[in-house]
Amino acid sequence: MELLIGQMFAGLSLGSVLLLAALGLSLTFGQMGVINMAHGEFMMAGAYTAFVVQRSISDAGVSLLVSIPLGFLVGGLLGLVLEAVLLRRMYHRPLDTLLVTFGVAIILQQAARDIFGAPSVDVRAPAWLQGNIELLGAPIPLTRLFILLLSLLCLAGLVLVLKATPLGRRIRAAVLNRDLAETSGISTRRTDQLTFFIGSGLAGVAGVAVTLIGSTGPYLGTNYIVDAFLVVVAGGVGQIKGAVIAAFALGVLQSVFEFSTTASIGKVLILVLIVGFLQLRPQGIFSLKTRSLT
Amino acid sequence: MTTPTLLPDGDPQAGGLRHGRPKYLEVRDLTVAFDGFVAVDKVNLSVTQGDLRFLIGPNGAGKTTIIDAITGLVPATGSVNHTGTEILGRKVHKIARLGVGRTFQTASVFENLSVLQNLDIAAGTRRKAKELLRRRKGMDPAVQEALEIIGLDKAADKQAGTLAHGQKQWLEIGMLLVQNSDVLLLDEPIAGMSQDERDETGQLLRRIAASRITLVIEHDMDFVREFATSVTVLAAGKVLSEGSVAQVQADKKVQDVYLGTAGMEGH
Amino acid sequence: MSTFLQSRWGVLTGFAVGAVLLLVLAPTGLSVFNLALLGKFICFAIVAVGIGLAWGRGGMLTLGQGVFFGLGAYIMAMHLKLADAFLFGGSGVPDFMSLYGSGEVPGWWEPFRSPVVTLIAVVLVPGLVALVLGLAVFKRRVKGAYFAILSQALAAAFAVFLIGQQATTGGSNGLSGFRSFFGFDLKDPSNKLMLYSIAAVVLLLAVGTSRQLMNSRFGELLIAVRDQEERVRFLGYDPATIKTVAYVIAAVMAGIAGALFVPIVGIISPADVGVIPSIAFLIGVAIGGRATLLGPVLGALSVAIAQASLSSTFPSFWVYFQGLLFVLVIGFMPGGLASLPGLVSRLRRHRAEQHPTEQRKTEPAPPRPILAPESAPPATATEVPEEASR
Amino acid sequence: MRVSVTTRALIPLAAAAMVTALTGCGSQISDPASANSTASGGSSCVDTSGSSVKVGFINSLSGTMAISENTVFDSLSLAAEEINAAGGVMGKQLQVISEDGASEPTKFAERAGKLIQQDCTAAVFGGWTSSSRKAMLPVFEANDALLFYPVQYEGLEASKNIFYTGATTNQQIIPALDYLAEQGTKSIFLVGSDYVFPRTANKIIQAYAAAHGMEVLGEEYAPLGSTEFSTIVNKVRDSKADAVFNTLNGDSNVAFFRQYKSVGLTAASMPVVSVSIAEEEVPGVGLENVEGQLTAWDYYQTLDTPANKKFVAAFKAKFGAERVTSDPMEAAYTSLYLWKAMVEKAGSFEVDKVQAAAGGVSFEAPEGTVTVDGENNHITKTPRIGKINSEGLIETVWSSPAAVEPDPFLASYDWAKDLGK
Repeated sequence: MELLIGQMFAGLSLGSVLLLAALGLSLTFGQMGVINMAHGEFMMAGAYTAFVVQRSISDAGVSLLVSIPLGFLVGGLLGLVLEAVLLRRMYHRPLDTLLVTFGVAIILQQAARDIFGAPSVDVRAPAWLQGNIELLGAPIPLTRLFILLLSLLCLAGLVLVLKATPLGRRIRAAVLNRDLAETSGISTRRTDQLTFFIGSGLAGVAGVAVTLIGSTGPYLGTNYIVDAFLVVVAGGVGQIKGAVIAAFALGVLQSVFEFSTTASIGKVLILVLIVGFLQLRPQGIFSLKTRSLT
Repeated sequence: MTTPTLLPDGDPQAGGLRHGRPKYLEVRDLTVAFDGFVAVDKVNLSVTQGDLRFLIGPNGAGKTTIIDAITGLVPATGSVNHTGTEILGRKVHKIARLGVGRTFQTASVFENLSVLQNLDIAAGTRRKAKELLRRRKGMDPAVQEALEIIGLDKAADKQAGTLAHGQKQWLEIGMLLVQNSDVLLLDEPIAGMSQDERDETGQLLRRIAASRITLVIEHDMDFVREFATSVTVLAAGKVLSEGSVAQVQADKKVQDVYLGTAGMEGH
Repeated sequence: MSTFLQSRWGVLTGFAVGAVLLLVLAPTGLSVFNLALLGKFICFAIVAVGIGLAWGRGGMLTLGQGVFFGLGAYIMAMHLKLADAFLFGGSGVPDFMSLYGSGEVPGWWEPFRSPVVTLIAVVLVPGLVALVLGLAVFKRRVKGAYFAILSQALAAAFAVFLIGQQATTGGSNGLSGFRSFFGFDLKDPSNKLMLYSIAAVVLLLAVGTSRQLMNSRFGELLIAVRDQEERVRFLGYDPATIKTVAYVIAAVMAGIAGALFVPIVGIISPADVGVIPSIAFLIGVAIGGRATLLGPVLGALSVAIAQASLSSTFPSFWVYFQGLLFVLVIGFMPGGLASLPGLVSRLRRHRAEQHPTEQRKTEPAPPRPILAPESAPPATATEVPEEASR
Repeated sequence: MRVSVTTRALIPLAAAAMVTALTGCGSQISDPASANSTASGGSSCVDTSGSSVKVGFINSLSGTMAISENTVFDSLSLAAEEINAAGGVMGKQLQVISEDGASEPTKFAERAGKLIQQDCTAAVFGGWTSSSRKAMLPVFEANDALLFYPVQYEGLEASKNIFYTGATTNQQIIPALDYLAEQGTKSIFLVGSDYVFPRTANKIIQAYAAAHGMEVLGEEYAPLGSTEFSTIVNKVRDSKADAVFNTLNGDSNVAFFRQYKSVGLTAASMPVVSVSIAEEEVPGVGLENVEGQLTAWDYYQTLDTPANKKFVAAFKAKFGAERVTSDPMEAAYTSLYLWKAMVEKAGSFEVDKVQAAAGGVSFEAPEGTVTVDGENNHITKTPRIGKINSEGLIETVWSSPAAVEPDPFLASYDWAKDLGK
């Protein structure tokens, strides 16, 4: 029983990490069609932001709370630069964005190595996140709980922005029909920039969050990027709700597989399962219905 | 310019061929719904070989959707019967192989290939694997003929992407011809053409239609009046009226839809 | 010049020059070590030829070529391990199995004792896997980014799987320590020369095959599918079949390259087949010119040579350089170096005309809807890759 | 059927190549006995005529393993500098040629080949992962060259072309188990990264446990580089084992210890013995996460020997006071000195003479005196259990009374008879 609850929470927790990593992607990939392989490196930048902040603010709790918005800003600004310099001219070549951003990713990794050194650095968790609460005998780690809440918060924020602000309406209009949006006077330029800023910023937040559970090093992003893309693809492009369901489903499934087999086999099973799932539903869990063929 | 294989002599006429056993396309209760929105609502439509049918109607009437449904692009319910064969529910390429060809509003040619290559591909559906793996040698007679018919024989080696807009439309029609389709579904074939090009296209349509089942979507009422042998008017996904140009024009319902006769009279 | 290069005699001359370079000059001019190195690069170039076909001509961004490369390589490596165990061990059980495994050869290894089965399987297994995968994926119209990400996930899964099977695949160690190749002593320099020559001939054959396919009707059809997949469907073709054929050919080339890689390099490990090596296969193709015949080969060879000579001296610099290559070539010169002459002449023409024409480059596989909604504007004029016209 | 010009051109080409291949091919292996005699295929090109001699360092300077291997490269450089300052080897200055293994086994094999055949180095030092060693082994055997491998590993290997200066299993894993047994540990849980070393180590641990009445409550592997340990940590916690034996590698340790701690497991409640966490990894894992946990090595920076004091001081002087020294670094440093001693004993740089002279060569290493075992090319080492202290350094809490003879195949352990079959 104890183990079962622990495992269920492990699944949810893994799902929340995947969701955090994938949320930004569902904007930049889902809504804009850009396959940003450097998304993981934006996470890494967020994680190093947390590290740098902690060096100047020694109180781990305060520095964590400062790091979250700052990580968003760092990730977002990196995204803005990437969009302005490279991706802007590539919206009609989405496949090529994958390779270009892969190049950006390895440059950023090497840059992180040269700036912060190759060994991973330590970002301390605040005292109030150390330890766990007991739920029916199962320990629920506070850091995990924090990440779960943070991911839900980011999700809520994103949904709010998309549904209730003029920016959100512009983004949705641009997704449904770019040309039409343009002819209706929506500045797709500004919209693209803002979308990319928010999407990349979310990667930064995710990076800050994962410092609580994993290591902070130059290759942090590579651990998440493939999984994050699979979440977006399985969820259905352009579908935030699909990404949410996919993230938690994958998290729980992986925990189940990992528990009943081994971590390696579990990983292989998950990957094969997603490939199989996309055979059944090539459009993901939810599909965007438009009249045009894509 | 007339040659026996692709364009037999004759003119299209309302109701199609009156002799032999003409081929036909019969659409029954065709319904297409997107997410609850019914774009095409129980449409019945029947075109016989030798008829040059125009499909007209205001924007959003469901004209293109009907063609999409017939060619298998969007799922639909009802029935589409091509001379005894039910084609609804088959895959797009299977429908095409049953002799149903179409063109697109925005001319969709292979811009990175030459005019000749475009036609050669269209003519090659039935080629064997061995033929496919070999280099194209000489010119298929049908392709040669189509080049002359669409007036692009001088431009055979030009990149299709560099053609003028009208020429691309013709190339698409040429592709339909060599594809050996007996059902031609043309979506606004004269959009963006000059008056001279329109006339030429119209003449071409007449000659093509004489021996085929032809359905043309068109907005230009002058063009419809000049070349249609019969017309179906569509509004809000339903068939509003059907008949000759004169009959349709006289229809009160049609006039209402087009905000009085002014719209029908053209510009 | 360019007309000569495209004429039949030009092509023949080109092949002859290539053959002389690879089969005569390289073996006489290079040391044993450098020749083996070149042999390894040639294996990468063979993979690149396949990618050029699938990606450059077919628009399928395959991020999973490592899987097929790995299949061919592991099949060959299994055979070599079994043969060595028989020749040297007597027991017929490869060394690592008795060290880390049960000491028994698993059943699925057994077929590869036979040299004939191995040679057939090297071609057939990657081909069949690609066939099943291709049909499954392309019939369901999974394409573009989805296909790319899926193939990447497969490469990741394949590597994780191999690592997990310590007892039967050598795990992260991979398979290494081969001593003989179909009875020939691998230490003997003249046998090394033989392996190199086989690889070089296979490369020439691969280029020849690719050329034949590109120039055939199939090649034209492949471009049509790349640019306007839906349109091809309306002509009565099933694009899935066409794409699958190109995908299978690319997979078979990768498999053969993998099989040659094993005796030449002496090791195959999961690090050679995962996500990163799969992407690395692409960079040379992109640099040389993905849609051209020789671009992928020359690109792959030059990137490999550059890496071998630069990466040890300046490890950090090399990573930046590689990243920049991706960014600059794909971001600003999608046609690769092969498009340079065209770009220059266009620029010159552009200056001469003195009025800017709006040019938008399209990627080989524009995902733009061909059937735009009724209000869609007319398609923009596209720029044409050089090689596509003949 | 018409065949295209291309194809027609290729047929004679292919034919010509086949002829070349068939006539040009060398010895065929028909008789296994004669095959072994051809072993000395590579004739050495080492040039010792000048005032210097070339040695090769091969480490991953890029890629994921660079984190660890850079430290080995540094201590190798230090040793070379010291040896040169003291007059070189047999009066010849060492000229170091360094190659990047890029964390890929294939790259290691290729670069090792370059160091031997192209650069004609007298000996090569480096390698870290088992896969890099396995990849290089055939290269060194085929060319009959020497590799000095400085990292603890899974044993079951003894090539005459490799000198192993790190611990084999009976100098690290078995002593750690002995220590646990001594402390009254009745049950353990095994956690490792999914690759050769942990899997082989765990096989040995299983056999040891079976023979010594210790219960193994679980054996879990995480993919290399994995940072998701919720499930494994849950299983560990649920098992209520007395101790955890940790063979995780690299960054996985960070994630493991953080998540271990977050479910309320501590060094006091369930100690973890790690065999891959050395001094330089502690800051990355986070001292607060591993303080008080155990490690099993043969060397710690805190060792109180004169040779170590000198080594640590020299290292800090060269690379900075904030740098630490660790077991693999010490083993690498030692390896260069051992080679020097072998060469001087042999009076020659030639591989077969060095090999013949190797047995019994000893060196006053920072970890204590080490002696080369001429049988298996390993060295004697002194196993030590350490505890991570509040400064992030490791203090010895237990040490073997005497140096332990290397036994890579565990031939002297009865319970290990069925291993490696």
